[in-house]
Amino acid sequence: GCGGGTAEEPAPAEEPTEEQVEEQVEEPQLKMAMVTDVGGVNDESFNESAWNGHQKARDELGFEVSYVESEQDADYERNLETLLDAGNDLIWGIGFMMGDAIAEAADFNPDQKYAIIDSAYDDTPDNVVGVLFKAEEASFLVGYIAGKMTETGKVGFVGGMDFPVIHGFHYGFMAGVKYANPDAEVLVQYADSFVDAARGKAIANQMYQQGADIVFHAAGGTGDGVIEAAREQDKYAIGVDMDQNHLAPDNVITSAMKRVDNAIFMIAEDLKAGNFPGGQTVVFGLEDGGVGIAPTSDKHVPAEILEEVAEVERQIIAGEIFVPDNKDDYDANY
Amino acid sequence: MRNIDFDCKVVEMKNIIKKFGDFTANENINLTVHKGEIHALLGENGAGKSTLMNILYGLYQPTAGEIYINGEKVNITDPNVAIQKGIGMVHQHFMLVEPFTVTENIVLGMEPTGLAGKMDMKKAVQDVEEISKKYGLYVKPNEKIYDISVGMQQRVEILKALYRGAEILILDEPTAVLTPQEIKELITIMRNLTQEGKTVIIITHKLKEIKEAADYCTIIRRGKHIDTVEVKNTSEAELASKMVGREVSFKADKESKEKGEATLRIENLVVKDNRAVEAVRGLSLEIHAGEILGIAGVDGNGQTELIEALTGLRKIEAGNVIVNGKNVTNNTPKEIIENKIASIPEDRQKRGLVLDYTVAENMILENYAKEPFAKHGIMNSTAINKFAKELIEKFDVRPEDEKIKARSLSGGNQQKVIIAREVTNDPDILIAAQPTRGLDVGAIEFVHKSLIQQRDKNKAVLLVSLELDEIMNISDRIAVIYEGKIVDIVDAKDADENTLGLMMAGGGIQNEK
Amino acid sequence: MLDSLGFIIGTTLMYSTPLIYAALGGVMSENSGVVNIGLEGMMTIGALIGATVGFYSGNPWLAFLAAGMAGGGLALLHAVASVSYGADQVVSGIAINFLGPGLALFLSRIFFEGATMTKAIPLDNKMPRPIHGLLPRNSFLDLVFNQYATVYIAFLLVGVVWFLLYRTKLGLRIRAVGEHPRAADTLGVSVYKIRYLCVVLSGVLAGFGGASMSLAIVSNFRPTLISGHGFIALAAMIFGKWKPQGAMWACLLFGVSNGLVVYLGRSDAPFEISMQLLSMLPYVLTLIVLMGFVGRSSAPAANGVPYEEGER
Amino acid sequence: MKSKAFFEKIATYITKWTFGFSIISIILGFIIGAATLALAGFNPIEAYGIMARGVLTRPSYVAWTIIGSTPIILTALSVAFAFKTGLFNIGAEGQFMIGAITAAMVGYFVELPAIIHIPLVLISAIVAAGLWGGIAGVLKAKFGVHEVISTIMLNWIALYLNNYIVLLEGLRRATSQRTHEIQRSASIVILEQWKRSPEGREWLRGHDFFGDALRTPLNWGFIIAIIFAVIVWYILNKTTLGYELKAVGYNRHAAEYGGINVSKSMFTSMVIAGGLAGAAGGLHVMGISKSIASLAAMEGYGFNGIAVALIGGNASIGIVFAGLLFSALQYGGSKIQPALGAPSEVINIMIGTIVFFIAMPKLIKYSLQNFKKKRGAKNVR
Ligand SMILES: Nc1ncnc2c1ncn2[C@@H]1O[C@H](COP(=O)(O)OP(=O)(O)OP(=O)(O)O)[C@@H](O)[C@H]1O
Ligand SMILES: Nc1ncnc2c1ncn2[C@@H]1O[C@H](COP(=O)(O)OP(=O)(O)OP(=O)(O)O)[C@@H](O)[C@H]1O
Ligand SMILES: [Mg+2]
Ligand SMILES: [Mg+2]
Repeated sequence: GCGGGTAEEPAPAEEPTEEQVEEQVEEPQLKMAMVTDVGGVNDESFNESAWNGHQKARDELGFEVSYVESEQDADYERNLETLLDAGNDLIWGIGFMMGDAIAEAADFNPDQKYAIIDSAYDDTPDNVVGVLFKAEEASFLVGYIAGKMTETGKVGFVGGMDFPVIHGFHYGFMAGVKYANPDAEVLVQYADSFVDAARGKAIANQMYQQGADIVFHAAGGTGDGVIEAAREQDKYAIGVDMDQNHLAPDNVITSAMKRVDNAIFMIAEDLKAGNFPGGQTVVFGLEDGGVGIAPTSDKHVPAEILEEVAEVERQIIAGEIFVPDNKDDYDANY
Repeated sequence: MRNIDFDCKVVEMKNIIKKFGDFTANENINLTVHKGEIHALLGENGAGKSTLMNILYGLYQPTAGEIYINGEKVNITDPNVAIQKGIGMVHQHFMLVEPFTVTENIVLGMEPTGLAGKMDMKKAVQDVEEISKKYGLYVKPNEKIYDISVGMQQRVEILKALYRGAEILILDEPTAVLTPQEIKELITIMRNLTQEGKTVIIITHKLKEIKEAADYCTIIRRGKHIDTVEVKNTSEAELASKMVGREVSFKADKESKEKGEATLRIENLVVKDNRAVEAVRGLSLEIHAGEILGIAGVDGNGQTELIEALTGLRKIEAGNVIVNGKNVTNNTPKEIIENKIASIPEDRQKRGLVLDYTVAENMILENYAKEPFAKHGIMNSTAINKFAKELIEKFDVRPEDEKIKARSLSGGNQQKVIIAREVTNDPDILIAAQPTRGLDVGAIEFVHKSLIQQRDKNKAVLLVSLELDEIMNISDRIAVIYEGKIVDIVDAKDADENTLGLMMAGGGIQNEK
Repeated sequence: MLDSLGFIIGTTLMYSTPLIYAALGGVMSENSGVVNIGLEGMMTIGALIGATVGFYSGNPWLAFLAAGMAGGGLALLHAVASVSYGADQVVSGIAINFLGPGLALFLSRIFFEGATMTKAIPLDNKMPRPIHGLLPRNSFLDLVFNQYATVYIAFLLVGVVWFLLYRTKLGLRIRAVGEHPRAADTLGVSVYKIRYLCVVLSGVLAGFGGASMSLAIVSNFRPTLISGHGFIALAAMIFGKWKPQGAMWACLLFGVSNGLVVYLGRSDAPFEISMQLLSMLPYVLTLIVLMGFVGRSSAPAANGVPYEEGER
Repeated sequence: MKSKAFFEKIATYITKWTFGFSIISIILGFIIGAATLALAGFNPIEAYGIMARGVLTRPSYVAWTIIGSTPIILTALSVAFAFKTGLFNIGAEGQFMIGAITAAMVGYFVELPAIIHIPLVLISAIVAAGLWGGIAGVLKAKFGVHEVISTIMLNWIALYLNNYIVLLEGLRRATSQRTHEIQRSASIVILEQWKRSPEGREWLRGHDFFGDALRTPLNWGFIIAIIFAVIVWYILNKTTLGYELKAVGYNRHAAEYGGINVSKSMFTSMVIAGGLAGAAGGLHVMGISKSIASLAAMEGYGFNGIAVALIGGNASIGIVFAGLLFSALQYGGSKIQPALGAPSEVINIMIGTIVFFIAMPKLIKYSLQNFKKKRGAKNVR
């Protein structure tokens, strides 16, 4: 069909065979599985990162892992149930969109452990862990880098859709830029789409044309266009969620990474150690490596700036720098 | 004088059999045609004439049988072969691409081309002008088909064949849509062609033409070869009975009758055609109860637009239509029907029937919402089927099955369904447009009877037809339409074909062009 | 100011190009009397194959052609169904729209270790930009004319298709087949051959359209890359009254309104307007134009009607 | 020789039977799907086994399949209804969204006893989407705008409208891009309160069948969809309205001549089609999602509806079964991922193949005729 009709992508062919192999060698192992949101597992973003976390848990903790992908909003509940029937010890919901579904499932299956990425509850059920990321902290760091590295004094931010989760990236970035370079200007535009690469490209082109020389995107597939524009214009871009340097090695100077993989791995460790943080909302930030900048940053970012970044990071962790994740906080502080 | 070369058999078809599924359209038909002869094929609708000719032209493959062209056995697998063999065909239903120009239609498939497959239009036009001059077939090379008269369209069809160097020309019911003058022209053209040494096979239902034009005539009935006769020593009556297998009466018998007061008054009506050109230009007319008023005219003089305007299908720009003293100008079709005007549309398949509806469903097309067929918007199939059964019975529609789709009915039977429906509406005014087009004598007899019955029931009947014979046969008064105006009205008694034909062609009146 | 204009024009061209290819595809197929709503599927497979061949061969032209062939291959299915087997052309088109993306993802996994997103093609192996670097960066002329070859080819093809349809004998036959197949048949023009040719060509063009996304606008394929373009192109073709030049104008209208969306949505825009509402502009505009200025569009007479040689 | 006669019987029987072609096409679809799976190195038997078990072996599985079929049955009815009246409604997608938006708003803002609230929400969804569909009808009737264009455009407009409305303050849930959940009084989930209550849970724990079935958001939507299917069948075949609409669909010229108002019919037809798709959206919100979220791309309910309509032969019963099949394929397909890691786009390939063969009954007829005697075969030309 048209549009998202086909955004469905299951496991690589070789996956199961490996699993079966392990099944034979390993003695009774823990089972962990995840339900992706409609982005699908190869979304170059948090779904993929989450799956990496699972694989890490498989390789290092001997977990048995699998996943189901969702094609439509309506698939979440039944996919969670598919994994429930598969007898998993821990089931992950990847993405805030699954908030309701997880709550529902947890309510009906008190003995089943669940965890959800990017979502918190007012009072979290005992069998659920909410996992949040301080995306704004990573965004602040890349913003700092942008503020330092811009030669034109203008940088840009391209958002996917104009809503809270993206606002974290948006205002964290702006704050970082301002912190590094108070009179730098930040051009902001939302594409109102996570799939329209052409629009991402057009917006980025416009920003570069207006004099920006570094553009940060938090816009999924639309971001492909942003990075493409950077390549063509031979300007800089900043990736999001994962290290996107490979998309344009000469142009993506860094990425604001959301280490969903780390988070999942850590929770898996807790689970294995028998202290599953049920009923809590765990917030990952710079402190615990839940967010951060891409390892490839040193390819383009001068060492001295990276040292400053390290210092800024320390200050943020120490609470000496306040990082806003919404308009009001930003306006109040910057 | 005719110059037939009897030693040279240009066409020989031997024991041709053609089956469509289990239905046999041609059954052991033999046909022999000599060089320079005009050979007529006569038969009722569905007798198998077109099928036989389509086989000769390579459109159908015979189930069995042999074909010889100029004595040589041939296997005509497709029209290309036929064309190579010098066979050309003008089809019963014109095969013209409407939005194309005359020239484009003629050269299609044999286009003169320059480099890179680019068409050489200039040359094409020259060629067309050349042959049209050569055979005296006048056409306007650069006009689009939908802009030219049916007569010219026919000439285009013939030119298509001649352009491909046809030696044998097949004409399938060419005269159905022509005026007497155009028919005369056509006959002269056929003569000229035979003078040129070409051979003509003509399919027709019209015995008069056969007498006039043909040398030989082969009669086919229900797919079987009945006889081949030399025309000059046979009578029309004989041909007719051979064709139908029984005696047929030609003159529709109706006793004269006093006409009542005007039921339908048309006051200087103005109507535009699809291309927003005025087609009906201030036409006025009165039709009285108990008369059949025939409108004679060449196709494309505003008949279609006139009828569509009267039935509410086309906007009336100016003028009035008054029915029983009530002004129904620009009323909706529904309102018109409610004002007791019924009509037999000229295109039975486009307007008259929903081919994918059953016969029963078609029988109630105008009354589907009325009791007893429907109540509070719920349809009552028993009532509908009962009604349909009666009409099928009464109007002898075949097959006698109200549940089959109208599509699978034959042309004539489709027409019967329409007539049954319209007449049963018990209208004050019945408009019949080309009611017998494409029907055979039997069916025609029936239609004419029904029209006359209405008249005798003191209804007003407006008959529009291109068939002058038909008009003269059953009308009480005849109005001649030319370029959207009535040029004259005469009593059928003292009407004569030639003067009418002349008026239809715009003669007789000075102020024109 | 001039730069803004340049930007809008440039964006218009970028947006319109893939649509123009696909719309031309529609024009070819439907002028021969075969409805083609499978453009979306054909674009998708084209985009995938383009990105794949481009990545592995490093030769954009090879990739572009491969994409065309992929689209044509899928179109061949449509042709078999709708020409040889008198299929309902809408239905078979819908089927193509399931098969195209399905196959695309399926193949992607085979070519890229189970990933449905292909690897990025290096800038030098993308479609060339003929006059890149000749003009001062981001000058008006640069913004307008410094486009990928695919853009120029698209407009070139508009001319080619126009010439083919209205100036060559093949074109005359194609249109005849679309208007009155029986007439063409009786003159020995093979309706089947013509329709097969046109449908496959339409697939090739749609494939090009997909490739113009994955080889020029971006440099990789993802499942969401083609999301609705085929349907927009279909609309553009109808909008353009089944004529190549008409379809082109429709695509440009669509492109320019997208350019405006981006231009008006920029942060220093004179007025503040919700991006969601702004995003409706292209579609609303299209409807308004259709209502106001275009009116009834008429398809080729025999469009969508299966034809059987030798039946009456 | 005997088998030949036998095949002949089967062949003629199938070619006569309305859904015969659909059945064969479905079988062919499974065969091609199997081939694709095998190509990708998976054991098709195993995969189909998992799908079958994953759909049939537990009450909750069946329930999920039924739940999944509800919206596509309705969008399919929408498409089919328009088809019957000569219009091609690509717009079910957008009409679905409008229905969902309306339901989410009326379901959240209005507070009423369920007995009134539920019908109110459903009806407003139907009306809103009906009008949305009606736009295409008007554009066609009054301006001659091809409904294929207008409905495509309207789909996109609906998508952005959805994203706009979701984010409106007051409707949006804080720190999220979903609307607030609709009031419980607007929910059509079966025994929703009860099964959450302690005694409900207690009872359900005791009764495996219901316990399992009611774990799913099993709701009245399916029943309502069936009712709509019957209504559609009734309208089209038993009422003067249906007579008018079909007449226009088959031959608008004859309809016009018969005194039917063609423009009005087109409008009515699109309104009804829109309403059906709107019901799908409304029931979806009332029964499953409870809220709407901003969408990155179209979800495909309308487009799947087209496929279902075609597989179901545009007939009400056909559509109900096709909808169930479609849903089963999707649900079962989602299970071969975790189990085998088999690529689930095989499902799309299967669906595509099924529709593809349905498009050409002739092919099937011909191949069947090869069973018949030579003569039979010859006559087909
Ligand atoms: N393609 C076809 N398939 C099935 N039956 C056919 C086909 N073509 C013709 N027939 C049937 O074969 C018979 C002969 O048809 P044909 O057109 O030759 O009649 P005809 O003599 O030309 O009649 P008319 O005077 O109406 O043209 C008719 O009953 C017709 O219905
Ligand atoms: N293409 C076709 N396929 C199958 N059957 C056909 C076809 N065309 C005509 N027939 C059948 O052949 C019979 C005769 O059809 P045709 O149109 O030739 O009528 P006809 O013989 O001219 O009778 P009439 O004089 O009433 O027009 C009809 O019963 C019709 O159903
Ligand atoms: Mg006939
Ligand atoms: Mg005939």
